[in-house]
Parts: sequence; C-alpha cells; structure tokens
Amino acid sequence: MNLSNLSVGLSTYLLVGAMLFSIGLYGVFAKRNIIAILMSIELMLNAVNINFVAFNRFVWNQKSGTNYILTGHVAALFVIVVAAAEVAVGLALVITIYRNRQSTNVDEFNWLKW
Amino acid sequence: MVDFNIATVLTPEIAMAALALILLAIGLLIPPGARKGMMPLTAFSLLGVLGYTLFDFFHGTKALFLDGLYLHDQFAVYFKVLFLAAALLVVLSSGGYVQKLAEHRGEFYSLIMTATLGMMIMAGAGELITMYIGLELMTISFYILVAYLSDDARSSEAGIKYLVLGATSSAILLYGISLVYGLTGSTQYTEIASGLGANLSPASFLATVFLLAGLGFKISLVPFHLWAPDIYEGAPTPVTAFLAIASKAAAFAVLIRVYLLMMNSQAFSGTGQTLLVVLAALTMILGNLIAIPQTNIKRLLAYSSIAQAGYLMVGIIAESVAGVKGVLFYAMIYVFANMGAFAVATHVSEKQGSDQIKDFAGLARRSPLAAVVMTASLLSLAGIPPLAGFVGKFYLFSAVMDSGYTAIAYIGFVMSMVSVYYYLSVVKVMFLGEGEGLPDIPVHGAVKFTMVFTMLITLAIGIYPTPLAQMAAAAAQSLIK
Amino acid sequence: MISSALPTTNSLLLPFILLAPLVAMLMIIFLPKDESKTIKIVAAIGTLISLVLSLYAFFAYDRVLGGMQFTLTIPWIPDLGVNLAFGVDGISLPMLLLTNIIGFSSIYASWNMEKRVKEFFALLLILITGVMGTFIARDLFIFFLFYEIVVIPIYIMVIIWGSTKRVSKEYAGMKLTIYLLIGSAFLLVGMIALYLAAAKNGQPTFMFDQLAQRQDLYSPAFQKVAFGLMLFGFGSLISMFPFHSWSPDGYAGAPTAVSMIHAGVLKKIGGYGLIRLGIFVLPLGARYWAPIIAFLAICNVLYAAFIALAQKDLKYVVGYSSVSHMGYVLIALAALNPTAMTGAIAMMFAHGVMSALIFSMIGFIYEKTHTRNIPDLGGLAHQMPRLAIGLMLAGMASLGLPSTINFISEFTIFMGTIHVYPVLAMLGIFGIIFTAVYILRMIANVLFGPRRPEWDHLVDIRGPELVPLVICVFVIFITGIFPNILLGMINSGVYSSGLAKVLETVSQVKMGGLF
Amino acid sequence: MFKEMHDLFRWAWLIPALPFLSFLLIAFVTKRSKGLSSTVSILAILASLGLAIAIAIGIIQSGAEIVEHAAIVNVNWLNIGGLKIDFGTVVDPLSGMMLFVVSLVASMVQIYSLGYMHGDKGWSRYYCYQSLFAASMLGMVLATNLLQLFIFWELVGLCSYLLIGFWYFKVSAREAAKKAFMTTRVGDFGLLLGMLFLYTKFGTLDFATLAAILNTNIQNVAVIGTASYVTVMAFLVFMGPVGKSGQFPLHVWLPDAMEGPTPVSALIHAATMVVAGVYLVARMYFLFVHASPSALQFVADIGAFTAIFAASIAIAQDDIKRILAYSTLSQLGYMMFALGVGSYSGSMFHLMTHAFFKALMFLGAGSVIHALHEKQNIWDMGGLWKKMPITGWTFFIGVMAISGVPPFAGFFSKDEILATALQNGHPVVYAVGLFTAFLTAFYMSRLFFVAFCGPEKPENHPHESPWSMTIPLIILAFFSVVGGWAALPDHNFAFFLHYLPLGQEYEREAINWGLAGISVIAGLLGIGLAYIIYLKKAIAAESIVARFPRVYKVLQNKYYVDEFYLWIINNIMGGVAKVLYWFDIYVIDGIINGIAFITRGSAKTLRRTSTGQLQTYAMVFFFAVVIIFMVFAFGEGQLTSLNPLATLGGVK
Repeated sequence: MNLSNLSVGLSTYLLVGAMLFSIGLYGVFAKRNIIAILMSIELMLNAVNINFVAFNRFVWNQKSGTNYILTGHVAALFVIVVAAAEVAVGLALVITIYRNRQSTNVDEFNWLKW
Repeated sequence: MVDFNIATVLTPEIAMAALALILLAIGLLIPPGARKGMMPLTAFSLLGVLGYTLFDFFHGTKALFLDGLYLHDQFAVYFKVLFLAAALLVVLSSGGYVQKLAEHRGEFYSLIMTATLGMMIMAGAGELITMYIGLELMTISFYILVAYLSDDARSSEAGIKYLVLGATSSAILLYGISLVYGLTGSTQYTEIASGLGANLSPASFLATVFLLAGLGFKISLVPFHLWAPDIYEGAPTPVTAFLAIASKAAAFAVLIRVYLLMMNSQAFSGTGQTLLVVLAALTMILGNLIAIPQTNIKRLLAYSSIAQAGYLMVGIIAESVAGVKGVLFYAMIYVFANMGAFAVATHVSEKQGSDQIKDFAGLARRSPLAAVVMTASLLSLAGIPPLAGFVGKFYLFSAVMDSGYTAIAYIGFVMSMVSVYYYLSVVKVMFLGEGEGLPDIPVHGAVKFTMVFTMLITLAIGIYPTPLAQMAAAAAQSLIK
Repeated sequence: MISSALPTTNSLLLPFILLAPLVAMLMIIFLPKDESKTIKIVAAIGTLISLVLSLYAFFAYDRVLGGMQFTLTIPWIPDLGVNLAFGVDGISLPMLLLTNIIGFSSIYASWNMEKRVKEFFALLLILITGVMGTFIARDLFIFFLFYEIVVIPIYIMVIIWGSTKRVSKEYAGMKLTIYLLIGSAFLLVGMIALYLAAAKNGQPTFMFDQLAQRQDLYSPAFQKVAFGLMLFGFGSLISMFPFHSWSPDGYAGAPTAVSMIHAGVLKKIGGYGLIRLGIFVLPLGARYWAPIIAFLAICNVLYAAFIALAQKDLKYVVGYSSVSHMGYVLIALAALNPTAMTGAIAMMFAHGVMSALIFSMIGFIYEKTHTRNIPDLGGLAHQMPRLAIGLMLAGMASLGLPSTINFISEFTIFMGTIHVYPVLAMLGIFGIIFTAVYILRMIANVLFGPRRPEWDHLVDIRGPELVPLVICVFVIFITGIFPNILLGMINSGVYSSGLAKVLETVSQVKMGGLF
Repeated sequence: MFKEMHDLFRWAWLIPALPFLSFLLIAFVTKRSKGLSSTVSILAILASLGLAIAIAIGIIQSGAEIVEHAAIVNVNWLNIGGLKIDFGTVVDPLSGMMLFVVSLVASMVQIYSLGYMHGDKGWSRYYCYQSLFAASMLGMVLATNLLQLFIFWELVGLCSYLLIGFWYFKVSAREAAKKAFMTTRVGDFGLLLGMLFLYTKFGTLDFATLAAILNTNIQNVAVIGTASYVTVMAFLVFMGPVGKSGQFPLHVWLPDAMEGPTPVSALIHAATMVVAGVYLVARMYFLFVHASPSALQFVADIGAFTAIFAASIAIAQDDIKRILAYSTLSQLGYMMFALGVGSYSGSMFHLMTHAFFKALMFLGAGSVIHALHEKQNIWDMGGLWKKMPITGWTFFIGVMAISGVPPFAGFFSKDEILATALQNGHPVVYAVGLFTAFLTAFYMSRLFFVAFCGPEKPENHPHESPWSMTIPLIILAFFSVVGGWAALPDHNFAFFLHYLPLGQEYEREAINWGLAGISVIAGLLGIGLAYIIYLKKAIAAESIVARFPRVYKVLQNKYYVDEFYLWIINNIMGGVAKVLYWFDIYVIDGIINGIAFITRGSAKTLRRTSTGQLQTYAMVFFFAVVIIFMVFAFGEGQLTSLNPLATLGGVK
C-alpha cells in the first residue's frame, strides 16, 4: 500500500489556515466580549502563520548553497512577535475602557458615531 | 548599484529609534516639573533629523541594500521628509495640549517618534514583511496614542475600535502577503512583479484584493473608511492630526510602490484601474457628501481627509510619472493645509473644551489669526487658488486626464467645489457669529509659529510651486525607471 | 508677442497697477482696528494709484502698433509651462480701466461703512486686485488663478455686510459662491483638456496666444466639447439664461461695493473669457455653439426684462436688468464678427460703469432710508436732488439713451448682429422698449411724485459720497459723446490682436429671411 | 458770392452749440442765481436766432445753387470696423427754414417764460432744460446722417420727458412724462431697425450719400429684387415719426403732455419737437419715393386718418390746452398726408405756418390760464377779449390762421396741400382734408367764442399779462399773418425749398384760386356754425349732445384708446411678467435649490452608515473585500468593457 496517499499535503495546511482565518473572522463579527474578539484576531494571525510556513515548506523550499531559504518561517516569527505586541496593547486598552465604561461589551462602545 | 555605507543611509531611522528611547527614558527619569522641556527637546531633535533628511534628499545616493530588503531612493526620502515635517508640526502644535496630561508626557513624544519611525520604514521597505513591520510599528504606536486620554471614555473607545479594526485589517493584509509569497516565493516587490507576470489565478486576485483592502484601510479608501471618523473624533486632536496626515501618507507610499511595481501587470490593469476609478470616485463623493452635515470639527476634517484620499488615489490611477508626482506634491501640501486646520482645532478645543463647530463662533474676532489660518487651510483643502491645494489638484487631475480618464476629473472637481460648501459653513461660523460672551483666544509660542508657518507655506507653494514640484518630480523619477 | 524677459519700466507698469491695492491691503491689515478714517483713506489712495496708472496705460497704449503692450513675461511653473505673463491689448485695456474706475468709486460708495471697517476694506482690495489680475493676465493659468481668488472674499463680504431681503444673505452668498465654483469646475476640466491637447507634441503652454496658434491640434469634436465646458463656466459667470438665477439674489444680498464690482466687472470676466479663450482658441467650437448662445442671449434679454417689470425691490430690478443687458453681450459674441465683438466689449464697459453708478445710488438710498422697496419710496427728488440726478442719469444710460456710451455699444452690437441673426436681433432690439418701461417706472416711483414727509430728515449725498456719481457720469458721457476714445481702442484691439482674423475664418455672414 | 455764403454756412454748428453752452453754464455754474440763468439762456438762443436768420438770408441769396449741392460739413465721429459715422452740419433750404422756425419760437417761448414761470422754484432747472432742448432740436435739424439725427431725436425726447415732468411732484405730470417717453420709444424701435437695415444694405447713413445711391442705381436695386426691401425700410423708418409726431396709433402721449408748463407745450408739443417726425420724413423723402407706392400711400392714409380722428376728438373737449393739443395732432396729420400725397413743399410750408400760429395760440392760452389762475376749462371763461385785448386779438389771428382764412398764413399752406392732394389723384384724402379743415375751423372758433366772447364770469378777475408775455404774442401774431405770403405770387415758398426727387426741373405753378375758394368756404362754414351754436345760441349745443349721446361720450373719451393701452400694459405685460417671475423663482431656482436639497438630504442619510458599531464596520470591511474579489474574479471581461465609461466626456 502506498503511504504517500496518507501524506498530509499543502492543500491540507492551506485549508486549515483558511478555516482558522474564517473562524477568527467570525469571532470578530459575532463575539460580544472584547477579549474574545482579541482572541479571534489571534486566530486570524495564526492562520497566516500556518500559510507562511506551509508555503515555505511545500512550495519554496529551495536552497542557496548549503542553507535553505526560510523567508516564510521568518515571516511567521515576525508575525508572532507583532501579534504578541498587539495583544499586549489590546489588553491594556481593554482595561482602560473597562475602567471608563464598566463593560467589555463592544455593542456598548458606540458613543462615537455619525 | 553604487556602493554606500548603511550607517549614512539609515541615519534618520537609527536616529529616530534612539530618540524614541531617549525620550522615553527622560520622560521617566526627570521630575514632572521639568517635563515642560520635553516638547522643545523633541522638536529640536526632530528638526535636526529633518534637516539631515532634506540634505539626504538632495545629495543622497540611490541605494538598494540588504538584498533588496530596504530601498533608499529619493521617493523614500521624500516621504521621510514629509513624515518628519508632519511629526515636527504635530509636536509643535501639541505643546499646550499635552501640558494638560499630567503624566506620561514623555511617552507621548516617544510614541510619536516610534510611529514616525514606522512610517519611515514603510516608505523605505523594498519588501512586504519589512513593510508590514513598519506598518505595525506605526499602527501599534497609534493604538496607544489614540487611547492616550486614559480617563476619557471616548478616547479609549476610539482606541479599542482602532485596535480591533486595525488588527483585523492587518490580518487580512497579512493573509494576502502570505498568498503572494505562496504564489511567487518571494516578498520583494521586484521579484513578485516578475513572479506574478501575466498569469492570473483566483489566488492572485485574492492576494491583490487583500493587499488592497489592508492598505485601503490605512488610507481610509471607501468602503474601508468606516473606522476613520470615529477614531479621529475620539483621539486626542494632535494624534488625530498625525493620524490623518502621516499614517495616510505612509500607506500611500506603500500603495504606490506595491501598485506600480507589483500589481501593475498588463492583464491585471484593465479591471484593476476601473476598480480603482470606481473606488476613488466613491471615496471623493461619500467623503465630501457626509462631511456636509457634520457638527464636530474633527469629524468634519475626518470626512474631508477621506475625500482627500480619493483625490490622491486619482494620481495613482494615472499610472504615470506625472501621476506619482501629483500624489507626492499633493501629499506634501496636504500636510501643511491639514496641520494648519488641526493646529487651530487643537488650540480652540483646548481653550474651549469642545470640538463643536458652533464653538468657533466669532473666532474672527476672538482670535483673528486662528480664523485666518483655519480659512486658508480649509480653502487649500478645497483647492481654491492661490492656495497650494489648487496646484496640487491641478497636477493630479491633469495627470489622470492625460492618461485618458476624464470622468474622474469631472467628479473630482465638482466634488471639491461641493466641499467648498461645508468648508465655507465653518468659515461662516467663524466670521459671521459674533460669539458674544465667548472669551478671546490668545495664540502665541509654538502654536502661533505652527499656524503662521503652515499658512505661509500653503500660500507660498500655491503662488510659486516650482521648488516643491521639482522635488516631487525628482522623487517620482527615482521611483519609476 | 512675448516681450524680452528683462523688465523695462513699461513692462513693470502692470505689476505696479496690480500691486498698489495689494500694498494698501497689507497696510490696512497692520493698521489698528479703530483707525477707520485712515483705513478708508489708505484704501482710496491705493485704488487711486492704480486708477491713475491704468489711465496712463490707456492713453499711452499705441493703437497703431496694437497687440499686447506693457508686456512682462516670467517663467513661473516651468514643468507646467505656466508663465507669469502680463500684458494688455485693446480688448483687455478697457476692462482694466473699468475695473479701476469701479474699484475706486466702490471705495467711496462704502465710505460710510462703520462695521468691521478693517476687514471690509482689506477684502474689498483683494477683490479689486483679483479682478484686475484676470484682465491683465496673458496666461490661462494665471487668469484662472486670479478669477478664483475673488470668489471667497465675495462670500465673506456678503455674509458679514450683506442684507437679507427676499432671501437670507447667507443663502445668497452661498448660492453665488457655489454656483460660480461649480461652473468653474467644468471650466477647469475644459482648461486642462485644452492644455493637454495643446501640449501633445511637447512644449506645454498656457499662454493665450500660443494656445491660439496651435489650432491644428484641436479636432472639431474636441473644440465642441471644450467650448461647451467653457460656455458653461463663463456663461454662468455672465449669468446666461438659464444659469442666471444667482445674480439677482446675489446682488440683492451683497453690500453696495460688492454689487458694484460684481455687476460691474466680475460678470464681465465671463464675456472676456469667452472672447479670449473661447473664440480666440476654439473658433470652431464657438461657431458650433453660436446659434445656441444667440438664442439663450435673447432669452436673457426679454425674459429678464419682463421679470424686472414685476420687481418691487430696487436691487432686484437692477439685478434682472443686468441679466437682461448681458444678453446683448452674449448675442454679440455669438454673431462672431468684428463689429459685434467691438460692440460686446464696449457694452461690457458701458454696462459696467452704468451698473456701478446705479448700484452706488441705490446703496445710498438704502443707507439713508433703510428700505429698497419701491412702494415705500417716492418723491426722493425733493430731499435728495443730487442723488436723484445720479439715479436718473444711470437709468437713462441703462435704457440706452443716445450720448451715453451704452447707446453706442448697443447700436454697434445691433449693427454687427442684425445681418447674422436678423430675427433674434430684432427681438433683442424689441427689448429696449421693456427696458425703458421698467427703468422709467423705477425712476418715476422712486424719485418723483408728491413730497413724503417721512423722508424730510434725509440729507442729500455730499462730499466723498459724490465721487462715484461724478466719476461714473463723467465716464458715461465723455465716452458717449466721443466714442472713438473707447471704441477706437477696442477696435484696434479686435483687429491687432488677430481676433478679426480668427473671426474671418469662422465668419458665418448669412442674410436672414428678410434679405 | 456763393463762396462766402458757404463760409458762413460752415459756422452753422454754432447754432446748436450756443444753447448747449448755456445749458452747461446753467447746470454747473449759474444754477444758484435765477436771473443769471435765464439771461444766459435767452442770450444764447437769441444769438442762435440771429445766426439762423443770417443763414436763411444766405440761402435765399444763393438760390438754386444751394439746392443743387447743399453746404455739408462733416467730421468723423465713430470709426470702427464695419461702422463709420460722421457728425456734421447740412445747410440747405429745408434745414434753413427749420433753423429759423425753431430758434424763433424757442426764443419767443423763453422770453415768454420770464413772465409765465415767474416765481417758480425750478426756474434755473427750467431754463437749463430749455437750453438743452434748443440745442438738441437745432442739432437735429442740422444732422447730416440718420444716426446723428437719431441721437438728437432721442435727446429732444429726453427734454420733452424732463419738461413734461417739470412739476415732478404732480403725479399726473410724472405719469404723463413716463407715457410720452415710452410711447415714442415704441416708434424709435422701428426707426432704429430701419437705420440698421439701411446701414447693412447701403453701408452708410449719410442722407446725401443714401439719396445719391438710391437715385443713381434705383434700377439695379429693383433688379436684384430689393425694392420690397426698400419699402420695408421705409415703413420701419416711418414708425419713428408716427411716435414722435403723434400719428395714430401712437398719438396718446401728446394730449397728456399738456401736463407740462404751457410755454413748454407751445414750444415742444406744438411748434418744434412734434414736427421732428415730419421733418425726418421730409429728409428721408427719397427713400419713400423709391419705395413702392404703397409706402407713400400708407403715410398719406395714416396722416389723413390722424387729422380727422384728432379733429373729431377736439370738438368734444373742454380743456383749452387739450383742444389745442388735439388740433396739433390733426395739423400734424395734415403735414403727414401732405408728404404722403407728394406735396413736399406744402408740408414744409404748413409746418412753418403751423409753428407760428399754434405756438401763438398756446402762448395765448397760457396767458389766459395765467390770468385765471390755472383755470383751463373753457366753460369757466368768457368775455376775456375786453379784459385782455392783446391776448384776445392775437388769439383771434391765430384762429383765423388755422381756419385757413385769407390772408392769414394757414390759408396758403393748407390750400397748397389740398390742391396737390387733388392734383396727384388722392380724392379721398382731399375730401378728408377738406372736412378736417371744416372741423378745425369749427372747434377753434368754438374755443374762441366760448372763451373770449360772450358774457364775463363774475368770479374771474382777469388782467392783461406782463409785457414779457405779450411781446412774444405780438411777434408770433405778426408771423402768423405774413408767414403765408411767402407763397405769393405763385408758390414762392415751394420754389424757396424746391425738391428734385428724380432730377426733373421744378416748374412754378400758379395758385389754383378755385380750389382755394372751396377750402376757404369750408373754413368759413365751420366758423359760422360755431358762431350760430355758441354765440347766437340759435342751436343749443346741449340738444345736439342729447341727439347723439353715445357719439359724444365716445368723442369725449378719445375713442377709449388710452384705456385700451392701459389694459394691455397692466394685464398682458404685467401678467406675463408675473408668470415669468413665478417661473424664475419656483422652476429655475427651484431646480437649483432642489439639487442642493437632494445633496444635503442624501448626505444626511449616508451619514447614518457609520453606526458606531465596530463589528458592523468589520463586517462591511470584509464583505466589501468579498464583493471586490467577486468583481475581480468573475467580472474581468465586463469590467474592462466598462472601462470606456471611465473616459466618458470624450475629451480624450
């Protein structure tokens, strides 16, 4: 029997990435709690990471000389860092607004409109 | 590729980074009483960097280094000059405003610095990830700046909104980047351009649209503009100014590079341009229309700046040296015009404690200078000669008409005349209303300097645009070989 | 004809004319608020200087040589091909003189202004400068620049110093401004299109004469569209039917000085532009549109004249009458022959002086009686004989009484038009009857009739208030009795500037049904 | 001999110049002092009179020569591409005669006014206008081309406007002045058109040149089928005289013009200005001659109709000045139809004589009104002859003259006209003229008998007017007597300004005493009838009125022409004006405001799109992305086909 049929290919990764992304997007649209929304955003960013790594691994894994070109992996690392910073700031802001509004429900954050 | 020394080329960026840290440190170390000195300090250091960058613009060498990661051409330097000028003016005009924030004065300025640094990186990036880093550096600094009035619910609401929407949009942008990488195996503009070539898979469409959306969010291009008014209204006025001017300009710097170098493959351009034409038209129309019934000066300026983004898009649509030149020229004068308006808005709202247009009543009597500056800036935004806005619009629209799009020119000019309507209604309030009982508003110091300076520049460029035009032309040339 | 770049005294004349009011304006800005007397005097001196200089230009101009004189050309925006080019010929010189005459008298017409004097005169001087600039510019870009400069000061002056009658002054001001700006938007598109078409084979330029030289670059189709755009822009400025509705409201809302300048010269920029830009540069387009213009022109004449019959407010009467008179200018333009052109320009001059006079007189009436409603007035000749003389002479000029310049202008126009559009021209001439009706009605009901005790306290105009009266009346009659002073100049302009040659190419002399 | 005369003629321009000078003087210098103003004005006009007499003598001496080539002086006035106009002076018998008449009557009237206007606070203004009028009238007479004539024509119109409205505080005067200006304006419209066509056709407005062109190549004008064109021009030009000389249907302004001071009525609305129309037709006679006969026929018909029409109205009027006004109208009609029937010299002759006796009668009426303190109704008068002998006698001469009783002036002129009418084959016109002569005699003598004879009214305490008023009366009376003798022995007057339309020689013709007798009889009949009715009271006027009440009513109301015009102006014109104004405000402005309203409204609704809900924003953002992607992926072809849409406007 051919094991290669069982092998998990690029499309699988991309699919996972896409699903994660969509879930995250849904979370951003649907969740009422600001914390949850931040988490959903994290999901989206991680979907991106999966894409990067997958692409690098399956499509563009050429070498130059002896060492691989790891653009995708590096990009993923950067994204992780940035995401961390983003969430840090995000949580800080959540605290601030909670102090001001005694709520984390985004529906109530509509003082600024029209 | 001429040989060069990274140190010399990257000096501005390095300097900005260092300054950011130093200011942060000083802000923490020195006692609150002595923090008055922060503003001049920041201003002068910015001035130094600006001076160097200007010098760099005229005498610097065109360079592409770190394997094309980072570009050093007059295009990039032009934008750096623009960001630094904007930052400088913001800092100058924000002096009195920031005085009111007892704490964290140091952070404020250092955050401005980091944001500026982010923009500079965006302008210089020759590659998507670097661009993204710069963009996030800028955006995250802005998250904090927007929510800076920690005890003002509106400010923090604006912060939250900006954070969520900004993060989402950058996620989408990133997804696009990842797709591009997947399609071409590279994140460098030049290689992507060759990689995409003429083959158009749905994936490349998706990538393009995601990139466009991500950047369109930053330049508040309709329909990605919805965040702008809320954030602008909630944020501290100097931050609003900086957001409206510099971050938009930075996004444009990236958009021009990406669009002209990367997206612009033949098979693509037909649809792409039509699409951009439609979006630009929508931006101009919606921006100007919705601005009409606004009652809050910051919100009004927000919508007006959306409309301005529409005008700038026109230059990109032209897809020509002239077009890019127009964008560069207009972006620069847009800095001064908008800064004038925001400086007045900052000052008045600081003295008045509100941003309502009706509180500008009788400003002509209470503070003639402020009223005149406001009028001049608004009219420049509307593109009324002899103010700079007119020449800028002329460059943009003559370029786009030269490329064969006349409809957009009609829309653009008609809408800018419509914009006169709401600008004038502000002017009316300032000149007609006697504003009895409202106190006089004295203007002096750095704020006065900012107002007069911006107005003079606006007027001077409007009357004799040649020097700036030459700079813009050079920058545009350097971009398009 | 581009003069040598290095300026001579002659070439500096026009910049001086332009700068004099500007300098006065700057001085006023730095004068203290309450020095209203000084401010007025400074303003008067500033305009007087440019009036004297432009008079000098008018008489120093060499009619035999013709063409652009006192030229000054400085490359301004090289990459656009914009030159800071000044110069005057027989067409623009009368307009320049007119501007200065009206500017000077408008200062005196608002001599009793007490409210926010400083701002008022500063803005007024900007206004005058802007209008002057449009007439001496030899470069389309500069022309447009100056034209749009004037729009905003007008708005501010209307909303601050204006008066609210049938419509609020805010409405009037905004209507006036937006209307003209929308018009100028289309104008701008046309301008850019023209500029791009002219720059096809390199060498972008905005110079009127060079644009005109590059005829071969403009296809007929292009000319039609471009001229259409210009027509909309300039037409709404010269209040061509049906784009006239800003004008009566605007004049009614505006303060006296603004009404004087607006009706007197600003409107004329429309006609001037149509000649300089439309007919000079786009003759084929002009020819295509000419019949339509002629028709609309007659609509102007009769329609506005009729409406003027139904007016109660003095300023509305005059506002509509100015719309009606502009019809004559328009049909003359549409006739496309040198005689009519001469008449058109003369008419613009004549109507300018006349309307300045009549508006200043109405301004005084309003200032003294605080009403412009004709039924409330009457018998003012008893209390204010000088004012009565002024208003009556203005009225007589307006209905084209011989020995006023207005008559000769109208006559020349008819002479040039009658064989091109016989029927329309006859209808136009028919308009003089209605003009007579509403003007005489106005004069009779305002000035004559039994003495009204409620006006006994009024003092007749005197001192500085007499300046507009004296100047305008003098100009109206001196040019009316010796028409060669003005029409000779214009004629030399029409021929030496090459306009006549252009017109020959499109001359459409057709004997109408009667012939 | 003719040469030095010619040098004299070169100075003709002084005649209008002097009064104009005095006008300027009064207006700018002497208006403060009454005495000075009147003196300046009168001196100026007397000087002009002297010059005019000198020139007249010169003309008579130079005889036929001056007719062959009139003494013309021209200076360029306006010279532009496609339009060249000269100003100048023409001295020929026609203008000479007019100069004399005008300056004479003008100076008489100005002297007369010394007494009549005494104590009026508008004294200086009055003389100012008088001088201006004299200047323009004389200038018009001397005009060498149609435009120059038109300019002065309008100026005299202005003066008449000013002088009718001289007492501007009287509403009636104000309205009358307005009416006069507007009505004549209607005529001027035609005249202006005529000028334009003439110039477009012949490239000149100069009388001499025009005449030459028409005389020489009348055939080839006819050949290219433009004879009709000439006729059109003739009709148009004739519209001017119809307005100015108060021919039907534009006669309405003249009677109202009597609101002005009586001397003004005498000068402007009887002797000089109103005959300007006649003068113009005479000047442009070549045009009418070369036009199709219908043109002259038309002139004749209009004139004749006006003559009898006005005369019939005059019968039923009671206001002394109005009677005179209508008689003026009818006499103008006389002159007009004289021209129409080809009695050129007769018309001019009558113009002259009429100027004398009508001015005389107006001044007489003025003297009466003066004496009776502004009473104008003839039934309030009576028996004035005894109280005011000079006025009475002179007025009597006037009546005799106008009734065509020999040897008074009117007899000769009227006779010549009627004679020519019959000879040139216009029997109807002749009959009308004859009947008009009868009517004229009737109402004039009616006026005279009622006002001057019969019983005195006790409430009146009339007294003779001062010398300043009586002397002009006497002078004019003298001319009314001898003025006609110019025709003796055989139409010398006609010779004196004979006119050679088609170059044929002028042959003297003797007065046809038979025809003359008939017209004299008509006149005497009229006088007799009046005598019987109003002096002998043999037939009660009331009974006649009672016999035809409707006719009388119609006559008294002047055939309701004024009412008709008034109705038109108020209802038609006013109505249209109101409708158009409504249209302007609610339709044209409505569209503008509508656009503005729509813009603001849409802005208000669009504003609601930013709800403040960040999740909505996020969704909009994302779905926008999706839509754009769809458009991209599936709309490639369609969108590129949309691309031309982007270049809409077609400029590029």
